[in-house]
Amino acid sequence: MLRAGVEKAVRVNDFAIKLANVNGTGSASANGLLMQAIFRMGIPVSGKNLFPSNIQGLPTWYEIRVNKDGYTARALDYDLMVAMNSQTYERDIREVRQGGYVLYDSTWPLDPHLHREDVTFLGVPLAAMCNANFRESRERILMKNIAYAGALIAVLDVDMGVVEQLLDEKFARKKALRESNHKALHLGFDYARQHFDPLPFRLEKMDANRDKILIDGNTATALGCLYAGATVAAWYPITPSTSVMDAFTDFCKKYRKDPETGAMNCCIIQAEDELAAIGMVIGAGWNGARAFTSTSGPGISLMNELLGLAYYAEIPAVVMDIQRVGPSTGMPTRTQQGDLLECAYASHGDTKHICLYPANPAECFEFAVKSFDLAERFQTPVFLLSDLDIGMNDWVVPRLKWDDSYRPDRGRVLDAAQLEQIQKFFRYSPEDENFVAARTLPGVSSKGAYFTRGSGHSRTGAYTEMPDEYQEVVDRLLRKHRAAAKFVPAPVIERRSRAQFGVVTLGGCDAAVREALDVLQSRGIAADFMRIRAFPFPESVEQFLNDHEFNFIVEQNRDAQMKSLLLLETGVAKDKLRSICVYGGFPLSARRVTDRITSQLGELTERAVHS
Amino acid sequence: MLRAGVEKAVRVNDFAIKLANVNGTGSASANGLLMQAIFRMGIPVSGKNLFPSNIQGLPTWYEIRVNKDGYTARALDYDLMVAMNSQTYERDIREVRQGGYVLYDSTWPLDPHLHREDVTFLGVPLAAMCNANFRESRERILMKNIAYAGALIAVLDVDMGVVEQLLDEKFARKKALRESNHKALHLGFDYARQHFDPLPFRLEKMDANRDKILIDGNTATALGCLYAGATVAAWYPITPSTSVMDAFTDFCKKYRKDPETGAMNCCIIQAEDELAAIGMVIGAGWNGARAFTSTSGPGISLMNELLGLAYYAEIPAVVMDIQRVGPSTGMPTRTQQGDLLECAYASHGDTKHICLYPANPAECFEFAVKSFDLAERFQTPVFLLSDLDIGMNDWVVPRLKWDDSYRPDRGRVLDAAQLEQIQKFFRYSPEDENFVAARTLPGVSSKGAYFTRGSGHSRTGAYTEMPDEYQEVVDRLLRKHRAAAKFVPAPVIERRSRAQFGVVTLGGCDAAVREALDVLQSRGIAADFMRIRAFPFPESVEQFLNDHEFNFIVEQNRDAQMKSLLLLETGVAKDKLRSICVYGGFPLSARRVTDRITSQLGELTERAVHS
Amino acid sequence: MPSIAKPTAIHPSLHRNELGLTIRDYEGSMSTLCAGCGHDSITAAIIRACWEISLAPHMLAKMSGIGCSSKTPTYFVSGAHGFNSAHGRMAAIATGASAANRELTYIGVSGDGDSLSIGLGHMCHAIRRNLKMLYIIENNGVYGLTKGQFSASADVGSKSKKGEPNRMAPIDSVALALSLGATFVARSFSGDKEQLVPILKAALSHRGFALVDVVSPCVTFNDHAGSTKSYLYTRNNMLKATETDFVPPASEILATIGRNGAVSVAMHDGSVVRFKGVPPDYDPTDREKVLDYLSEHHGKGEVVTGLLYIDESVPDMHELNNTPAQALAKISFEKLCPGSAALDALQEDFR
Amino acid sequence: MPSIAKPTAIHPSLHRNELGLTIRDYEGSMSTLCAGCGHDSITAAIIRACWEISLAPHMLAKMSGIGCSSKTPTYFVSGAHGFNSAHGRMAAIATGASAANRELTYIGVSGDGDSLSIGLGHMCHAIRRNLKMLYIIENNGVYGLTKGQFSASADVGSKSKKGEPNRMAPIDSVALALSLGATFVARSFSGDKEQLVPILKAALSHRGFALVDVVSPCVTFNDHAGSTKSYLYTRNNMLKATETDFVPPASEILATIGRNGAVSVAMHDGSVVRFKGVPPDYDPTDREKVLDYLSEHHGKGEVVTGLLYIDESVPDMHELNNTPAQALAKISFEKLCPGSAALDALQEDFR
Ligand SMILES: Cc1ncc(C[n+]2csc(CCOP(=O)(O)OP(=O)(O)O)c2C)c(N)n1
Ligand SMILES: Cc1ncc(C[n+]2csc(CCOP(=O)(O)OP(=O)(O)O)c2C)c(N)n1
Ligand code: SF4
Ligand code: SF4
Ligand SMILES: [Mg+2]
Ligand SMILES: [Mg+2]
Repeated sequence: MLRAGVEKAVRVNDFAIKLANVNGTGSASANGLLMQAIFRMGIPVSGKNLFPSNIQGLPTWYEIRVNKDGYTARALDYDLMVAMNSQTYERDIREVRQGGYVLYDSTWPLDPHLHREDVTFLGVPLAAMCNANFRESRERILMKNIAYAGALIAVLDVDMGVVEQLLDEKFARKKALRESNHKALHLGFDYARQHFDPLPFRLEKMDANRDKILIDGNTATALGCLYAGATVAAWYPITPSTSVMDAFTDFCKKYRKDPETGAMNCCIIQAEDELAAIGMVIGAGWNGARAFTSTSGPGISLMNELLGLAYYAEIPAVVMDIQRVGPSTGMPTRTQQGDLLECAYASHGDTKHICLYPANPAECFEFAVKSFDLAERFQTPVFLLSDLDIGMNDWVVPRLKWDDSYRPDRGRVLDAAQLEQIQKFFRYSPEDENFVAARTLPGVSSKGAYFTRGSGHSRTGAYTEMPDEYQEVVDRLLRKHRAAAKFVPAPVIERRSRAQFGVVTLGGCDAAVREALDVLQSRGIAADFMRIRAFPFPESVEQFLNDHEFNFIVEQNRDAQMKSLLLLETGVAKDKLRSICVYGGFPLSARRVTDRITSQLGELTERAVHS
Repeated sequence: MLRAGVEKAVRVNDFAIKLANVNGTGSASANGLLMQAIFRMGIPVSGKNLFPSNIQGLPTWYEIRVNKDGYTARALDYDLMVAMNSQTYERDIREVRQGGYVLYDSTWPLDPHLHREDVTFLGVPLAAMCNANFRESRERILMKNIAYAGALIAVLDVDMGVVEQLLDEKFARKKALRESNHKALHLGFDYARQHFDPLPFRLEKMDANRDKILIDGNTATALGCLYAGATVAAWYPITPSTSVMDAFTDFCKKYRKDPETGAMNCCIIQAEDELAAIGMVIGAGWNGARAFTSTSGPGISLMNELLGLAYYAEIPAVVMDIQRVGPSTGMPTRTQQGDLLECAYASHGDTKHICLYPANPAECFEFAVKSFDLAERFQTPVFLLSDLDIGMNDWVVPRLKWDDSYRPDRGRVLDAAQLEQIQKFFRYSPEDENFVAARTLPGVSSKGAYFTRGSGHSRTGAYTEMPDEYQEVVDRLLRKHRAAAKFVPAPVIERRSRAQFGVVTLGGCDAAVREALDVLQSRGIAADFMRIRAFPFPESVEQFLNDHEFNFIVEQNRDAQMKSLLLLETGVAKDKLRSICVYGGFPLSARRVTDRITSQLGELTERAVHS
Repeated sequence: MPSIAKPTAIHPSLHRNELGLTIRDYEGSMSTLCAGCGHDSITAAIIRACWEISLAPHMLAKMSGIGCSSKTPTYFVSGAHGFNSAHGRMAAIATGASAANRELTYIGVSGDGDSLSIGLGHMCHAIRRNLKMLYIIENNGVYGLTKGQFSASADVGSKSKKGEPNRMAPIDSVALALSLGATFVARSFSGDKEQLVPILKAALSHRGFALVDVVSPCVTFNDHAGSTKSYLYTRNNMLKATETDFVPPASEILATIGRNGAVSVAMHDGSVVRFKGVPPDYDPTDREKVLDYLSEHHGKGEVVTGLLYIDESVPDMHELNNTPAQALAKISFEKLCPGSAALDALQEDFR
Repeated sequence: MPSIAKPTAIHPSLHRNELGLTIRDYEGSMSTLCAGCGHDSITAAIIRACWEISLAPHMLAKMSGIGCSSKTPTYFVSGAHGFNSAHGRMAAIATGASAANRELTYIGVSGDGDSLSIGLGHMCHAIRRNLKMLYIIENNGVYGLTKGQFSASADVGSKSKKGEPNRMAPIDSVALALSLGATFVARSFSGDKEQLVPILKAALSHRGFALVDVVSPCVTFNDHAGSTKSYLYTRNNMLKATETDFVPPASEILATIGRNGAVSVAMHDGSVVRFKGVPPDYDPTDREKVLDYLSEHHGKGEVVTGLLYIDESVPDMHELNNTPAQALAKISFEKLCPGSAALDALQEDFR
């Protein structure tokens, strides 16, 4: 799957466009419509929503990349800019590639200083047309978006049938709106068809998406929780995690209403803060329910203390951390992988947690289920580290599958009958081969009663302040964490012949890194690929790293947090690990990776020459 | 300073005793009295209080080690056990070294199964004597302690004059109590003199403590805050940090009352929780006051979010973390160095903090002052990581010194005149050679007004969501943290001729590790010593590590947290670092270190032989 | 023997309750609190109440935070699971526990520090959710376990052991709870088991959140002259606004109107709380009147005790959430997982 | 131009106040809130109040948490330092700021989410400390910035945009504050600047903690039919219990007793708050009466507004702590450090 090196006269299904809007003006639905239409045309596509931490009036962008070969990481070169935000004209017009196009609202003339010789300006009198055709001011604003969508449909050859179908579905019960949309769409469409020549890039139907869906990671995560049988969810609203709980709530309404009693087989609690949210999850986990919270960095910080309690008292808890840019409030609507260390070692004292790193919504679904199994099997908090890019953007992924024979791994929980059979129950012994002891649930039998505490306790569960008794328990916890390495998702490894080094990444960097490796390969540089999917690290992780003279660790944070974890938690020598950190807050693109690898390789060669 | 290898007939000033009591019975003052008397006799001594997390009725121990050569780390071999707690008789009697002594209350006969052939039992009818001599039941209980102190004074040759003097001082204003104490003391003393032969170890006046004081780390820390000019202190009670604020409060009463107005030049706030406490410190730091909080692990966890705010918004804050055993509530009255990673990287997102690691109360004083200078110079949180052992035990340390020419380093703060001189003030630029930008304080001038935020900001201080602007600031923060390495306390390094390896430690492990190195030296194994005193690490830390084929890192936590920090934050190769972790909760003793080094060296040799 | 013997919560009675259990079956391990600590008396009252209402030990969940008070769940009903969690977080953890299993009875034991400082937000929100539980504040005006700092319930002018007066206005959990719409509010005194036991029984029958604030002197740090949370002060200033009888569901109810306008309140579970000796102008079901009464007597320095307010009409968290009668934790996986067919169907929405 | 123009807080007046400043000198940067957001009107009221009382911009410290409301300090008095801190922690940070520098005037702006959920404990304890500050809750019944979830101030039955009713009892900041002993409690409406401005001015003169809860409709998420925090609902159900005039210190006071039992309250700083049009049975200095009045009208679904309660007799945090009149941050180091001689002397105690 090499990327075509030579640009053809008309590029089919290989281009990127960017739409610059003002947030709160309703552009999202127009942009989503385009994205979905392209998806339905069977073409590999990705959409990245770059929105502000604000409700109305600030710049927002949407990027669509179409690529027949399936490279759908964020592009940096835009063939077409839809410039709808006069505040950002300057920057937006600058960003178009040489020979590219700018579509703008020509109701007002463009300031001459914005002009560029090397791009083509496509003026569409959007406001004028909409003002002429719609009466309400809100409608006029909204319909401008649909109108530019119409113009794009024309110039890009989007299948109008598909679009009309989508509008039919969307507005099945809102006829008037359907009307307006139709009208606006055709205003733009007709204008563009009349005024513009075909562009040198366009769309053509393919059949790449037959077994694909278009879904965001947070919805998929919620779906995973639903399917895993989670019944208790506690949360505090925070961008970009909120839509996990919104989706879970919607799914529960649909699937968790008891047909007989009408009762809801779930309890979703909007907590007073994140300290409470994790407390509720722990309380529910203690009581045997599958429980989770969803949050982002600031929430993780607040949960630190209780995460240590769950770790030490060995209570299952699942935390969905949809990462955003830190530190502090940071940039709530930008993406980053900045909580890797925080989650791996959350809380004071010696603690280590299980972390899963999905790369896309499909894995969000799969890992969400997995996280409950791991939390219950290992009686400990499990983090699913997603991020804003994965969580809030729509991704094209393979259809989700469900194995109806799946049964939750509840871990070692003694029921009344099992309790009957033992002499005496001790909470923290005996342990099994994974260093897990059986627990009991309240309400089952007095014989299983014990006192849960975050204070020093011995293997029997008794309060202790004695070094040896204390140590016995925390040493087992360490072994237990290590044992989990065999149960977490193994890394994805792809080897190439004559690979010169390894490139390691995680999470949402996947697509960009893969694309980068293909690009490098096309330049004669071959590298093996590994995507880490969990901590503790399975043995194969260390193996891969050791198999290569050196490895680049590509990640989205400033402090090389994954590289740090690898340093600390594998036996790999330092000089085998090199860092590539991209952390400005936008989704990763392949060029950032190729550039950095190339320049680091250059340095290496230079060093080799000089030494 | 080699430790005498051969035991003389009568060991003078070289023995260890342990006193086993029930807490809440007033034993602390008797034990402290003994300790202080020995100190006044000019003999190197240490006292370790091993007390429960409870107010009354649980086992508590006090250990006194006397060593003329100045080895005052915790001993593990007890020459004499004062067994006052029948609940722990069994364990306590077991702990006495062969040939040692047990002093117990012979009012009740000792259960025969407790008997040991190889120790001598010294029965003193303490309860009987006290019941006969005192009327009130509380007094009877309290005086039993003084009575056993009297017996010890007799058998150990404590200077009775010194003891009487101490009691005079202590009860200068409580005549009746002075009486009772005198009586009880002599009950025990007389009984012992009449009934027991001299022991094979005893005390003799020395002159080792002329320039020394007996002080606990928390008092010294508070004194440092006082001298540094801290005016705002906010805290939430938590063991073992509470006495920092208690001492600060007492010092303020004495030294901070304005002689003219009677006003208190300080504001000490008992906050509603640790989130509030750090918030208050940050608010005060923002406003230009030197402000601090004192807490322990659980508090640090709760402070995580706001620590990230202070880091990112660049606000000075000083946090005294008096570490105790984690995770979670853990063992509140046991010691550990378990918050090293938590503090170094506190908060979500990419963050790094300045940490100081005092080894004893003298350094607590010095570093407390230093922490304010660093916090203000680098406009960032600074942690002083003390622990329960340092903080709550009385240590013999050199007299504290104060340089009256000291002036606080307030860092870059522009006053009204300076503001006048500049064109326009931007909060985060220009930066100086340490990557610090000037700040302004509210209330000075509108020209310096800016908006402090934990959300994304550019170098000017303006809100941003743009990658480049964001990155410029966080990149500077990273450089700023590195720059601090030149300003933090350098490591203490001691080299020996023909050293075969390095031994590295931090904080309260100091005495035990030094003693261990002397012991090893006496066995022909020479090692260099380094005690790390701060993070970010000064260059000399890395230099030392690299200078040795390998280094043992001795620390008191399970997960080798200091070794981890060294791995991550220096260029040192992994195989140069070997870990020795002792983390049961009691202060470190030399034997633990020698044993572990010896066995690891054994393994190394074995491996070398087999390869 | 030289160690101090601790009062264990032992009751001589060998009577058996409906479950055939004696009161000793409701005891826990030996207390490690200071001899004379008020908390131990509350423990004894809890033991009695649980025994008297024939609570099945394994159907009880004992929740607490951190503090001397929070240690006490170890000292009662050792046949029940207990959770000594983290400082201030008990209400949140109990909320989650209840969400998972509403079939259990929840007794939370907290301190005035645990509840009114670090845990204040959680307690207020548990009240707001009307979480069904008995929430006891063992109120001693100080932080016992950390050695005697004033807590937020310390009264203005109350003196510390060193003699320094507290100067900040107290947070009165009773007034606070009433202002937040709490549905069961009581105050009692650890020294008055007669009053406390029926209150606890009523609280355990309450439909939602039952706050029972019990003045519980800390003999070690706050039982001196000058303290307003000492045994002496409380005894001297205690005003019993109400006295109650608890009549379990099965019993025959004789809803007599007593002398001073006694009232009976029918509980959601069919039991009845009978108020005896209620003052003429007092109506424990009228929030305003209760507030008026409290502030009037509070002004006089009186410690008003009794079951002060009760409202059985407000749905609890589970009712509000329309959860099933069975514990969510026990719902079979088959009912929870929509299965592959549903997933296939659903995914049509994602195209 | 296609972008939406934002209302900037511009006032045509070019009058100058005592400091010679026009109202424009009290403006901030352009609002980025939704057009029509209630918060912007409160910003305008703050601007006017600060201007009218001639507050020196650099002597103001603007504190906030996180939320749409918490963004607003950027939009007023750009000559003052501002601190947009972390969600829910504003009260704590303001406490520390005030501890360090009591010479400044503190205006805290918070939201109902910021104050009544995550920050509830801090707000309650700031009240308890009687921290001298103006604390504004811009109360819209929802979390604006995170897109419309119910907040703890949402009334029972108030409907979300999707039409779902809130079922949990609200936390009413006014009732809560009163029960905690707050010394200045007001409620107003962002749509009523006439009422709000004098309240803000009075609050800025108050001796301690001044809570001003302002109903401030969120046009984007909570201004629909069925919401009890909409413009329409608030206008229709607002009851002005009191109206006030603020008379600054220097002015001549004409303490006339108005028709409906008007009262004047002398403020600690010498200014006077004059209540006009107070209902006959209403006394803004009598906590009980205020509470009674509130609950009576609350029962009728009315939104009672006005400066509701005021007590100038309670010392603020600094008075309680006996701090000097000067900012602690400005005390010279020489006064703070006891010096080497004292250290030598002191160390005799450590031998
Ligand atoms: C996060 C955290 N902060 C502080 C502490 C220390 N601490 C333990 S108990 C306690 C207060 C106890 O007071 P209260 O709740 O009134 O209980 P009491 O001991 O008086 O019964 C504190 C501050 C802690 N355990 N955890
Ligand atoms: C610790 C933390 N949790 C959650 C958030 C997300 N968050 C930002 S604003 C907000 C609520 C805002 O509601 P409110 O205070 O009522 O302000 P409004 O926007 O309605 O004015 C939340 C939950 C956050 N920033 N920090
Ligand atoms: S310290 Fe006080 S509260 Fe704690 S056990 Fe002792 S008497 Fe009870
Ligand atoms: S979302 Fe609501 S609160 Fe936020 S700015 Fe818009 S209208 Fe105001
Ligand atoms: Mg208490
Ligand atoms: Mg709000």
